[in-house]
Amino acid sequence: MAIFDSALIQPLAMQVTPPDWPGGYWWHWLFFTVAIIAFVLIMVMGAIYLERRGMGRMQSRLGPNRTGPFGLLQPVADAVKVLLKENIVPTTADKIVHWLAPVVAFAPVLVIFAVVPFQNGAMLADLNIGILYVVAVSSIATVGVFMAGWGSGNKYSLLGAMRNVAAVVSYEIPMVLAIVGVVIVSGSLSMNQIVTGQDIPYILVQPLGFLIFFIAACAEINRSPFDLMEADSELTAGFHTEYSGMKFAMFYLVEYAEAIAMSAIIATLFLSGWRGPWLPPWLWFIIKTFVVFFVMVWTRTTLPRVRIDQLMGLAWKFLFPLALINLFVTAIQVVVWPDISQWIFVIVNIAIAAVLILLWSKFFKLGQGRVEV
Amino acid sequence: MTTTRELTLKTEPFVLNIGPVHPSTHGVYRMRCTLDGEVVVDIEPVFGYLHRGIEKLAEERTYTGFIPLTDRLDYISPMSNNLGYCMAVEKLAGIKVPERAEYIRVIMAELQRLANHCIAVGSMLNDAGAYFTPFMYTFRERERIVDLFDMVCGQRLTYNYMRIGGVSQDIPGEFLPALHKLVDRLTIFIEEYENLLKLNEILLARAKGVGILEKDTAINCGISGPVARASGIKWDIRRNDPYSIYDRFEFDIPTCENGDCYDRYRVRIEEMRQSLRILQQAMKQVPKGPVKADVPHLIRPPAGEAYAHIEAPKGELGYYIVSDNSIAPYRCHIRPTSLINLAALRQMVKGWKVADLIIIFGSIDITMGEVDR
Amino acid sequence: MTVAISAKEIISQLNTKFPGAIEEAGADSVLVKSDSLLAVAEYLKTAEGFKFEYLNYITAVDYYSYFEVVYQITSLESNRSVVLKARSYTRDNPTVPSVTGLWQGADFQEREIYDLMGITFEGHPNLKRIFLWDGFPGYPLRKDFNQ
Amino acid sequence: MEISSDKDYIYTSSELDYQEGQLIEEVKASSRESIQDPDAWLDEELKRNILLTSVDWVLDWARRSSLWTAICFPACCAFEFIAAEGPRFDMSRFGMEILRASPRQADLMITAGTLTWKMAPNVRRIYNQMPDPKWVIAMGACGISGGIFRSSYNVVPGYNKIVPVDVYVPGCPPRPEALIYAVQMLQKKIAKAKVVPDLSELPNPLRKGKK
Repeated sequence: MAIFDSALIQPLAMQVTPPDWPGGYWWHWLFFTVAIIAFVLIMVMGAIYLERRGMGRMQSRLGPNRTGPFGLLQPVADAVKVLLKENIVPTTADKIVHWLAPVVAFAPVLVIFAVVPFQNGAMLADLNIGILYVVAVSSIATVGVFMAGWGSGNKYSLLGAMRNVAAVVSYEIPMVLAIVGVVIVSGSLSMNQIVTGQDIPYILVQPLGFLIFFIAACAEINRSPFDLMEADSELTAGFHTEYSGMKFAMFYLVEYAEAIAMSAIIATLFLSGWRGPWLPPWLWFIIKTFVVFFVMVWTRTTLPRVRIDQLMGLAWKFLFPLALINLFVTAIQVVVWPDISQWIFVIVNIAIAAVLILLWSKFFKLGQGRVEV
Repeated sequence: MTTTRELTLKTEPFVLNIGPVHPSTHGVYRMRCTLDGEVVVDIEPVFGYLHRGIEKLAEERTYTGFIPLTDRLDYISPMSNNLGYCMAVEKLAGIKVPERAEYIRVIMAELQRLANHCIAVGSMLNDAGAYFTPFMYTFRERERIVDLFDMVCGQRLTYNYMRIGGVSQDIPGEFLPALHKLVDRLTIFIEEYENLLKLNEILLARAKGVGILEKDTAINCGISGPVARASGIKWDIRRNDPYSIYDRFEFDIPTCENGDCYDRYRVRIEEMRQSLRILQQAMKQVPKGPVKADVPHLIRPPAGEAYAHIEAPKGELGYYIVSDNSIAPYRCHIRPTSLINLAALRQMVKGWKVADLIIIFGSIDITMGEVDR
Repeated sequence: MTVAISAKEIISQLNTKFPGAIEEAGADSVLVKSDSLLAVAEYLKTAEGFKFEYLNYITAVDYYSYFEVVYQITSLESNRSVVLKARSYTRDNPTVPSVTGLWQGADFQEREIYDLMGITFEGHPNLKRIFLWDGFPGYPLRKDFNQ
Repeated sequence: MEISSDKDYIYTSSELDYQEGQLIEEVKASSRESIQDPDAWLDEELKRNILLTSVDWVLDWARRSSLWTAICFPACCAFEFIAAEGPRFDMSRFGMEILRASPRQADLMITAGTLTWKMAPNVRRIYNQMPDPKWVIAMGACGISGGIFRSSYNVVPGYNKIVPVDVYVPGCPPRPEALIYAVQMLQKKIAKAKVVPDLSELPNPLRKGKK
């Protein structure tokens, strides 16, 4: 088999420039692995704090403020408590699947951060197919969710897991199409190069792509209004109904880590990542990530949940055609006028986005009333 | 020719138990749902998890001593329960209520209607999946109404305010100014609650055309209150069988045509406005005078039977009391609005999805205390 | 104003239509023999001039010597109401015909009466205990119920 | 999909009803005595003034700072509980705004409302489904003794017949302030709990036959 020929693999691997760290890759990997795990855990705590305080404010109450200064230690207390709770495995559960599910769900979320640039070149692996890797890896978490739903032996869990799989399969397509728009404009799949290419944040160059990606990302990671898989008022706790203690903590972590990961990717792809004046790059990156996350919190407190068939309809009838048109328009722009200043495209694309959304919402209604199955 | 129905997979229905402890069953209601995937094939309601035997307890208490128990029937609107019961006993014993007491009663009943509809609207939106936010908003205003009740009787939830032949004590001097302020304030907030749904595409998609209750079915099932009026039945006991002093006030009876969740919501919002109208008229006209007729503590109504019904916030609330000229009712039957309103639930949810089942159930607005008694 | 029809107004019509069905005509209620209750109720529900299509409530009272089941029905068009009553004179297995076929809303209420009062409704599609559980001893709303 | 009405599902409804009835009778027969508070020893421990280790302190702090409530609100008191969660009284300050619909993830059961015998097996089941450590606040007169409905044929005289109760809140229903006070009392109680066992209490493999 030619594909396993080392001569073919070698040049591919060599494209990744070795960091000029003492010891080469090993120190680099070790440092970033530790850094990413710490970063994710701290960011998740920050996200939980932000969500609970922000949500409290939006619901005209205060939110946690008694634990530590300004309630800052609330996520810590939650984490310590949840980790030390009793671990219950239901008798009807498929034990192995039940045990493995949180791990399978948790690992890919951490792995996503391997290609997210915190600073120019500061990432675990500057893959030249970075964004493709993100898309591929982020879907694996769904397997964990489905394992959880199946392995719990609970009907609520199963329903939640089925909903999640359906949502992820549908929303992957508009999401990837939206990414392709960005890739066409930047001319690279590498996350770092996408950032370095963003003299104008791509949210302006690709406004429609941004909206589609944001909606699809919300659906993929089950943020409201697409939080069907753990729909509080319908399925008690959805796929993790039967999970307690540490395993529940992992799912809780996954939920927020996924949100953070998606926020980071949105910040990288559309908000020019770590670039920004005055402040150090990594701080810019974190600020942008939290801004995106805050929008997710905002939608969660504001919008009610859609129904499963409306969720599907939105993906296939609204987002998918728009994503295709967006891709088409972007491709034409890049191919026909490669040398024109991007600021012209900014205006044109925003106009196109506004027209398309208005036009499409005339054709498309969220399916009021009964949808025949 | 093969239809799509024949081509689809043969699936087995499964039974999902919703309740008795479930976030959106409004207490301890339980449904044994037969589901085909996400679609509800059939439901079998199971009651009785809050059956406290209030009708039996009535037979071992004095007429006055039963009033506290009526508070705990429909615990969202205890004032209305008080009113209905006192009216039944007054009808049985032929007691004339003083003018001032009638006005106070009407004010309390209408405030209670506002408080109840606040919760009904909020919890329906909560069932739709808006993570607690609308509920918190409506609760904020309910607190202000509860403050007024607190002012007149010193209780926040179970008021026990009305007495046979009047009310337990006169309203304090600062009540009417406070009421005036509240009415002004609520006018603004009712607008806000309406806009919560009116301008939200997702909620429209979830509520419009969902859970349609036909007019004929509604009449046949004995549905009353806002649910019936949303189906186009122009039937309001305040107008069709005026009790107390409701014939002196000007108000409209809002009705809708479609009988879906959205209409039930709209009728409730409109009823809140009409309640404010009644309050505005009533608080200007409150006369001076006694607030309680001269009734002995242990009344012995003449042997006989009486049925008095009022338009409680949830519908027709009636008390059928049989007296044998002793100090305790011989039999006291409560017409349970919530239980009878549930009679049509099975028809309303058949063929809808689980998510719709929850919102349809929420839109009927029941209290388990009244269903089970 | 909902006018309670005095029994005299309809008693003559009912007597000609269903001879012998009326046991007693009270001041504001009509006491119907339980075996002809269904026919009378159906007539009152559908006949022109009556159209009592709305069932307000069903309840039952234990008078020791007999059980009385009370139906109040209302005509939404003409805004009138009438109270029908039916009695069952046995204590062991009192039986009254079910009106669920006429008014669907009677379903839960009849089950409730069966549960708490122990009156069997013949023809009810799903007559089983509603509030209490299978195997609860006795019927609590009966006057001779002892805890 | 067509489903014939006479199709038997996993159980027919009547079978389910019968089983439920059996279960209720069983629970009713087995809960004549009230269950003692399992943590009654806490007060005695305090009198002896045992120094808490720092691990204990951290764990107790975490546990008392994030009490997640299981949803078990049968009746009236639920609305005072929601009022306590709501904007004015705002229990979210204590980190208690998370209501876990699944008892597997909850720490605290606030039993808001009258408990009937039909509901009793479900409440016990919810309690059993909650992972340790777990606490129960009996809210309202009905939760303490059956309250105004005590003489009824279907009311359990107090939650402590079914589950061990840590804190009782009187009132019918208790005002939200009272509930918040109860939560604070529970937090004080948790603060006293000893999580790490003393070495002498651990089973020693060398000294056989003795604990």
